[in-house]
Formats: sequence, structure tokens, C-alpha cells
Amino acid sequence: MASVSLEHALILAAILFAIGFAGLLTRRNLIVVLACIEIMLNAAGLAFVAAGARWGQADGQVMFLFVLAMAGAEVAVGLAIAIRFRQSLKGLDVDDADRMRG
Amino acid sequence: MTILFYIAAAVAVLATLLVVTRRNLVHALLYLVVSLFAVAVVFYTLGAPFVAALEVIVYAGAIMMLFVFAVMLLNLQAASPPRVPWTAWVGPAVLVGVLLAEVIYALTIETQPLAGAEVGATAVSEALYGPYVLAVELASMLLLAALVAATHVAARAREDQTAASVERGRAVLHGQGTASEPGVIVEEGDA
Amino acid sequence: MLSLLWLIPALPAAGFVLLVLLNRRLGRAGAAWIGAGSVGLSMLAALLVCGSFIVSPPAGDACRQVLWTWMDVAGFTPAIGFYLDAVSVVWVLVITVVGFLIHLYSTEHMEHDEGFTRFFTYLNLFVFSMLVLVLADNLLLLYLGWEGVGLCSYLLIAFWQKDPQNVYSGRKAFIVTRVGDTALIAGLFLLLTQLGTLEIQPLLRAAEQTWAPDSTVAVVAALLILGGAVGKSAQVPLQTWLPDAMAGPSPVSALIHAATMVTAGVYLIARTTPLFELAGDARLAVALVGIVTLLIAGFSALVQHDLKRALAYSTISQIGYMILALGVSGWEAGVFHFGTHAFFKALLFLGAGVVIEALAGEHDIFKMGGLARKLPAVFVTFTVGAAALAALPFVTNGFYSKDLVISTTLGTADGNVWLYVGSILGAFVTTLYSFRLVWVVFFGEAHTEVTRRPRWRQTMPLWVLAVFSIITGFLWLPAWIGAFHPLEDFLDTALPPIEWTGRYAHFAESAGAAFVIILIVYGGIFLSYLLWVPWRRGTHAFAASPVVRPLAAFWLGGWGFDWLYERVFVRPVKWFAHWARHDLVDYVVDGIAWVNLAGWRTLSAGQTGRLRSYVAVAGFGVVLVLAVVVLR
Amino acid sequence: MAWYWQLLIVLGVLIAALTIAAGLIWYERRLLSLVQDRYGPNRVGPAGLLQVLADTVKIIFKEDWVPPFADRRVFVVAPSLVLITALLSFMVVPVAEGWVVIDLDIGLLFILAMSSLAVYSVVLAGWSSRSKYSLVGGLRAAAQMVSYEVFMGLSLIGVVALAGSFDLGDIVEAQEGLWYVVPQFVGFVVFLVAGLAETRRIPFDLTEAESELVAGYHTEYSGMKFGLFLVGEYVAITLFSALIATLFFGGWLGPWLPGVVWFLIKTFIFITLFILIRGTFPRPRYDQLMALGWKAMLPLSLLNLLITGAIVVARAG
Repeated sequence: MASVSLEHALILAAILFAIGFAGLLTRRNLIVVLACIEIMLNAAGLAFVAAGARWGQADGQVMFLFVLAMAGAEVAVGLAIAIRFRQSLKGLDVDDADRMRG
Repeated sequence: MTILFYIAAAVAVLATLLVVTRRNLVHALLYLVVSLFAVAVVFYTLGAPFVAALEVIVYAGAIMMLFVFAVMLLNLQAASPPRVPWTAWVGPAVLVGVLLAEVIYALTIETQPLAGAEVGATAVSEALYGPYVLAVELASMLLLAALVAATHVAARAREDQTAASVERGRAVLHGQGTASEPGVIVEEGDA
Repeated sequence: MLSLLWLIPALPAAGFVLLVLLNRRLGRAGAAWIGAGSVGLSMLAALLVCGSFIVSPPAGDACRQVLWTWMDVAGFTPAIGFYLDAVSVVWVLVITVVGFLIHLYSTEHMEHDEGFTRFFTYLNLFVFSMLVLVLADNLLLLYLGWEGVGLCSYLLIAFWQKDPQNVYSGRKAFIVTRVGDTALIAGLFLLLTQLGTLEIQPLLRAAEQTWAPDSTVAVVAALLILGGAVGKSAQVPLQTWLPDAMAGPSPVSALIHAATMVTAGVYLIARTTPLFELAGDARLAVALVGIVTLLIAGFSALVQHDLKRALAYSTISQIGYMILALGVSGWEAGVFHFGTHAFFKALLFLGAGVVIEALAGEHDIFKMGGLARKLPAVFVTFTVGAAALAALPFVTNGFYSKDLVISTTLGTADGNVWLYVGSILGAFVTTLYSFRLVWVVFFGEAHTEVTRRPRWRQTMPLWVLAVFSIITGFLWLPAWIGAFHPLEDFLDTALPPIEWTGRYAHFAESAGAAFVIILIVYGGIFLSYLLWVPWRRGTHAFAASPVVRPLAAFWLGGWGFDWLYERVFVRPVKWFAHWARHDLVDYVVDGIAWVNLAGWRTLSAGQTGRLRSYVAVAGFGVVLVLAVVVLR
Repeated sequence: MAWYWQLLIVLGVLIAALTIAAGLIWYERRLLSLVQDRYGPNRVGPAGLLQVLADTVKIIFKEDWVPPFADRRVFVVAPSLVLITALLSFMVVPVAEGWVVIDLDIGLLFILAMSSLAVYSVVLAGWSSRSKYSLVGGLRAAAQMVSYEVFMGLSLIGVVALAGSFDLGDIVEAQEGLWYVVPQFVGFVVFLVAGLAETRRIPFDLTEAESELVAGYHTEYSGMKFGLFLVGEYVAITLFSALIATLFFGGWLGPWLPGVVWFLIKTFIFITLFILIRGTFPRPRYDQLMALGWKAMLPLSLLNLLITGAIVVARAG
């Protein structure tokens, strides 16, 4: 178990985060955007757990639990917005929601 | 355990890549479930079995289920925007590549081994309800707020009802109706 | 027995919870049984606990019961804990006994009201909050009760919420007391940061040890606490809400706005006595607030023609006496006057409630008259109450407590002649207006028909309170009558005894000083008889004369405080808002807007409304920052 | 522990679970016939025992057909999930003292995780079939199982609090003096109801309510893919019976007989209970099902948790 080093775990987190971020930059589907945010949150959680495992402390896992709670809250609100989005804009393209442009 | 970590990591990365590239919403979400499952295995290899279980139960089991449910129930697949051309990936890929390179460079400056000890459910719980208890309360409030907000945003019928009751209150105020219930709002100016 | 302490507030709380949960499912009878019953049981618990406290005092003459720790954050651990000593015993007994009598009274007074259950819900919540306030062992819990009673006061003043005027009155009470509450919470923050605790007894000990007498911080802390007391107890300059608070039902006026809540300020100052002993300037401020209030309110009460408003002003005035006594280090005299006042003022309000009910909602005393024969029970008890308010010598409790208060203004080291003369004048005015009510309401010819007579649930509390208004005075007889002062001995266990060390102490304690008061009271009663019985026409003509009329109007409006506040605070804000909306300022505002607009035009190029471009920009930023950090 | 011993347990549990599940099909049909006063399958083999074998042969040799309009990949994956998750759950169930495939500290959480993944099987089957009956069945399953999972987890926390461990072996050993069905009776009832809902058995089989949804989520399935759903359901019933026996009735504990026998007897009793419930109860409306879950079961399990927590805290001093 000890042979996994901290930076490998952190690099995994960074890669996952980067993929999620790339998806966020590219995809226009609101649901996928939400999923990308989930990926990034999860990657952040992974970094917390890895850092906690470095010191053998529970704090990292505790932080992951808070990330989990936040993700739950985010999904609830995000999906509610997606439903209204679909009703009012007849689609899921986030680029359609540019009425607040300057 | 080490080999398991790398296998799971590879699966996670691959599945996540598929999440952001698939056009079929349900397929993408299923790959996300796979990715989360792989991350759960990673957690287990990092000595965090409790969080690994929660990752599956809450993330894969509940949160992603909610996603899938919403997509299926509202047939969101049909509302998906058109496919992006592959050229759209170039810019983000470069940006993210630079970011990743920086992070990896920063991370590999020095190597740190893991403690290697398993941190079980008891230790996590004790930390959670010990020094972090205030944060737990805050998290519960966040969830409550999210619940209220989601209900409010998603329920359109309710909104019309509220508008109607405000309208009725106005009518009462201007003497065109009767206050059928106590607690009718009286406006500032009339006091 | 003392371990039952928690039951005293818990019972009304249970009543409140039951009433909230069962609300509609409960008939009127059920609501009345739960509402009055819970307070009745609480009264029994209080009698048991306080009785055992008095008979066999615990070690240190105080007992503390900690139920649980409220929160534990960064070393700050306020407890949900109760503290019982002589001072809280007095308050608890008064709250529960008077509270129960008023609940009983309300079951009949409110019987046809559609908000019957709601009324008892609020009333139970009030009793619970008030008990928490006086039993709290730390200032944070005390503040919880403090805000709880404020909330109930607001809810009950605006109880008949269909009339916007009542809602407005409730809101006024809430906002004005909020000014004081803000001062109080600032004081709590100051105490917490300076002394590191809010638990009252350790806090007071720490204050005595760390702060030098008359140090600035002690004075500021005491003044902030005084600010809270001024708001809640309706003292100058925050007294304006109480007369308007009479919009609530009469039992509410009796319980909240006469007997208990408005004396929370007195309790607070008495509770933090050592702090005020450290701060001479703050004590002087307390005394000044007291004397100014009692005079202003007394004169206002003299000209009111709304029965309840007259009583409200008299309440303000009497609390002024209590505050005055606290300000001259006559702590115990203030507490004593609180105790006697609670009984006779509750009695007066309940009597007024019956009168108003009997006359189908008539509040104007000049439209009453001749009620002595039609409502004999109310007449007798109301007269007892008025006599106690006027401090009729020897037979009423008001005489003994007010005599003591007036003596302290001269007899203690903080006292002086001016305070003495002012309080004597106040006593004279008090006799005038209290008997004015009796003469005008119960004598002369009847102007309005009596349509309803009280039954036992209304008259019984009146009689009980009338008896209390007589006998409670005998708990502390002045030295020249006899050496019977159990209340003083009891209070000595919690408060510093009154030290008769002033220049005129010898005179203040003697029968001579009392003789002055006796003279004043009899003179006042006789004068008010002349003014409102044989000479009534003349009095009216005098009041209507061009010289006096503006003065009377001035007093009627409460010395123009509302008028003043309207002009100093309310109108300037409204006017400024109006002006800023429509006038010159528009150019400034437009200018700001134009600058913003220009800035916005330049910046809004980046506002595409597209999530992805925002994310991309954020990503660039992260890349740059990371590059700086990593490659440095 | 020697590797062959471990392998033996693995194979033993796997084969036993599958055999029992297969046997259950026959057992259920016979028992239901008894309830309904008829014979049931009694032609093939002694007392119809070989009926299952015949059915298996038939179902395996059927054409492996996927509807052309279906989402092919998901359609194929979905049936396997239900069996995989149920069988994986058996890994952490101790059959007798020390007889467990993997002694996981978070055993109970693992089972919860598996049961939360099992939902996907039904939902995806319903969705990938691209037919409206299937979709409605799948959606019903999603809402039903996610809802009931909430208090299934909550009802078990009482047991965990009493035993102080997520490890099923520890939980069984903690019941040495007293089976948890006594202090956790409410938890037991809630878990039983949740188990019925999670296995989508009558009365909670609204996902395949044949009178309104044809066959619900598996309308379009045939051949061995349908067979997987069938076997998966029976494995799940076996699993839940085993869990009830383990968590509330002392698992392998019992006098005289060896532990594994006690375990099998207890499991068998609850399997019978499941079948008898199927023979007895009518099917509720969907809103009634949800109301039962959120308005009755959830508060009940929370109350149970509150009281259990208070007792545990009080006992700990």
C-alpha cells in the first residue's frame, strides 16, 4: 500500500480535474456541463483524500464528505435549473443563455 | 495494492475522457459512474475505505442516479445541442494542457510517500463530529438551502399560486375583497 | 426541591409547543386549559422551588442548574443554565403568580376572540421567554429571553392585525426597542472581548478584579447595558413605544407592558449591580434617566383621556422610580418597587380591561363615568390599585416602596436634593392622575351604557391582586414603624444593602421624610377630588384656556417626543430619499451612473453571456497565477 | 488462511447462492400453488424438482435477440448488473464463524453500495429498450429504489450503533446475548419493507406491474438476458433473507447445530416469509408506495435512530 506515492495520487486528481475542465470549456450541453463540474469536484475530493492519506489523518476524508455534501446541493439546484432552462429556452445549449451579455 | 491503484487510475482517466466526449447523454453519465467507481477503488487503495463506500453510495448511487433520472424523465436527450466540431477542442486542449503541465511540474518537485495506514470509519466519524461539528451543521444548512432552492426553481405551478395570493391580498387592501384569513399582509404606506 | 428549577420555564414552553402543534384541533376550552394550566403549574413549581429556597437557602445563597452546554466554539461555552438567587426569586414569583392570574383573566376576556388559541400561544411563549430571561445564568441566554419577550411583545401588540394601526404600533415597539437591544448586544460583545466570559457571576467577579473603579471601559459597558434597559423599559429617550403598545389586548398590557417585560431593564441593571458600582458616571446617567422619565411621563399621564394610555404613561413613570432608585445605589428599593408595582399596575390594567369591555370598547375616560354602582367589584379593586399607585399611606404597598425609593434619593451617597425634590414632585403628580382616573371613570354621570358584567374568572384575579396590592407592602416596613423587613434581609443575600451614608441620611430615614410624603399624597388626592368632582367644569375651562391648552397638548403628545423623532429621524430620511430621487442630487447620481455606464461599456465587451468564455478566462488566470508561483 | 480454503469458500458461496436461487424458483412456484390451493409444477422429476433444469435449458437455447430500436450496448449490459451486484454483496456475508469470502471492515457499507448500484440495472434496462412501458417501469424503479434505499440505510444504522462496527462478522458476534430483533424491532420492520422494495417484490412490484405496464422494464427482454433478471431477483431475495438473519437474528449463532446450518435455517425462514408475502398482499398505487416510504418509513427509521442513539450515548456515559 505504501508504494503509491502522494504525487501520483495528486497527479491523477490533476488529470481528472483537467479533463473535467476541458469538458467545461468545450461542451455546450448543460447536463454535461454539470457532469463536468461533478468531475472537477470529485477530483478536488480525491486530492483531499490523498493528502489526508499522506499523513494518515482523517481530516482529508472529512473534507471529502463536505465536498460530497456540496456536490449533492449543487446537483439538486443545477438539475432544477436545467429543468427550467429546458422549459424556457426549449433546449439545453448553455450558449443560448446569453441574454445577460454586455 | 499498487497495481490496483494504477489500473483504477487508468480506468478513471479513460472513463472520464469518454464522459466529456460522448454525445449520448445517458452513455456519458454511465461513463461518469464508471469513473466514480474507479475513483472509489483508488480511495480504497489509498487507505480510505469509508470514503470509498460513500463515493459509491452517494456519488454513484444517488447523485448520478438523480442525473440519469432527470435525463430520462424529461427526455433531455432530445433537447441536446448539436455536436461540437473537433476543432472546438483545440483551444481548450492547449489551455488545459498548459495547466496540467504546470501542476504536474509543481507536484513532482519532491516525492512524498503515503503514510500507508488505513484510516477507518471510526476515525473519520470522530473527526467529523469532533472538531468539524460546526462545519457539519453548515453542510446540513447548505443542503437544506439547496433543497428549498431546487423546489422553488423547479416548481413552476407554485409560482402562479403565490402570485394569486399576493393579488388577493392587494384586493383586500384596497377594499375590494374580504380578508378570509388572519395574517393578510398590510402594506407599509397604509399604516 | 431546587432541582425542579428547570420545570418553571419548561412548563410554559411545553404549553406553547402543545398549542402550536394542536392549534386548530384544540377547542377554546382546550386552549384555555393548556394555556392557563401550564402557567398555573409553572406557578406551583415556582412556589415550591422559591419556597424551599427561602426556607432553606442553599450554600452561597444561590443555586445554579446547568442543563446542557449550548455550544462549544473556540473556548466560548455558554450553557443553557439557570441561576436562582434572591433577585430572580422575586421576579420568578411575580412573573408566575401575576402571569397565572392574567392567563385566568384572559380565558374570559378573550373568550369571543377568533384568535383565542393564537393569543394563548403567544402568551405562553412570552412567559417562557421572560422566565428564561430572569433565570439565565449567562448574558447570552438572557439575551435570548430578552429577544423572545421582545418578539412576543411585538406579536401581541399587533395581535388584532386586521387594523393596520395596531400593526404599526407593534412595529414601532419592535423597532424602538431594537435601538436599545443593539446597545445591549454591543455591550455583550464588549464584555465578552474584555472579560472573556458571559456567565454572569464570573463576569461580575472578573469585572471587579480587572477594572479600576470609574475606568472608561466599565462606564462604557454599563452605559451600553443601560441603553438596553432604556429601550426595553421604555425610559427616556426610548419611551415612545409604550403608549402605542396599548393597541394590544388589555391582559397583554397588564402582563407585558406593566408587570413583567418592561421591568426587564430594571432586572438587568439590578443583576449587573457590581458593574454599575464600578461606574459612577453610568450610575448618574441611570439616575438622570429615571428622574427625567418619571417627571415627563407623570405630566403626560395627567392629561391623557384614553384610559389605557394614561396607565401606560404611569407605568413609564413608575419604572422611572425603579431606575432612579437603581441610579442612586438603592438597588433593593428598586426591586421592592418593582414587586409592588407589578401587582397594582396589573390590577389597574385588568380593571381597565373590564371597564372597556363593559362599555363595548370605549377607551375615552370622559365618555365613561358613574361606574361605581354598576361595576362595584371593579370599582373597589381599581380604587385599591389607584391608591397603591398614588402611595396612599400605611395601607397600600405603593406607599412603602415609593417612600423607600424617595428616601434613597436623599439618603444614599449618590443621592442629592434635586433628585429628592423631583421625585417628590413626581409623587404629587402621581396622586393627581391616579385619582383623576377614579373620579372621572367611577363618579359623575354615566355617558355610556354598561353592556357586560365580568364573571368570576375576571373578578377573582382582580380581588387577588387587590389583596396583594395591600399586603406585599408589609414585607418591608420603614424603620420608624417597626423592625419588620424580611424582604430586605432576603434581598441582602444577593444585592448590596442600601447604605444610608448621604448628607441627609438621618432625615431621609426618619418619620419626618415620610411625613412630607404623607402630606403630599393627601394633598394630591384632595386636590384631584376638587379638580375633577366639584370643579370639573372649571378644570375643563382652565385646560382649554389659550395659555394652558398648548401645554396640555404638549403633554398629551408625550412631550413631543414622537413629534421630535418624526422630524429628526423619520422625515429627514424620507425627505432625503425623496430629494435624492427627484432633485439636484439626480445630477450627481446621473453622473455616477454615467461613469459607471462608460466603464460598463468598456468592460462589457468581455461579458459575452457565455459560460464557456468565462470559464476560459478563469482558466487563463489560473494558468498565469500558477506559472508565477511555479516558475518563480 | 490457506489459499485453497479461501478458494473453497469463494466457490462454495457462489455455487450455494446460485443453487439456492435456482431452487427458489421451484420452491416459490410450489409454495404459491399451495397458497392458492392448486398443484404447481409437479411433472418433471420427483415433485417437479427438475422443472427448473428444464426451464434453464429452454431459456439458454432461445435466440439471443436484441430489438433493433434498442440502445444495443446498454441493453446488453443492464441484465448482468443485477446479478453481479447481488453476487458481490454475498462476498461480505459471513455464513459461519470465519466462513466469509472477504472480511471487509466496511461490510455493511459495501452492501449498501452494491444495492445502490443495482438500481442502474433496472433503470438502464427500461431506458435502453426504447419502449414506453419499459421506460415508465425503469423510472418507477429509479424513484422507488432510491427512496427506499434512504431509510434502508437509516434502519441499519441502529444496528451499527449497537454493534459499533460495519463488519457483519462483528455484528453477528455482538448478538451473542440478545438478537438485535428485540432492541431494533422497528429497524427490522423497516428493513424488511425496504428489502421488499429493493428486490421489487409484490407488493412493491410496480416496476413490472403486468396489469398496467405489460412487464415493465423487462418487456423487451427474452432468452438468457431475461433469465438473468429472473435469477438476479432470486439471488437478491436470498441476499436480503441472509442479511435479515445476519443483522437481526444472530446469523450463525445457535445451540447444538453447526453455525452454517443455523444460518441456512434462518435464511430459509425469511425466504419463505418473502414468498408468503407475495402470496398475500395486493399491490398499492404508486403514490401510496411513495407516501409509505417518505411519510411513514422515513420518520419511523429516524425516530428509531434517535432513540437508539440516545440509549447508546446514555450507556456510554
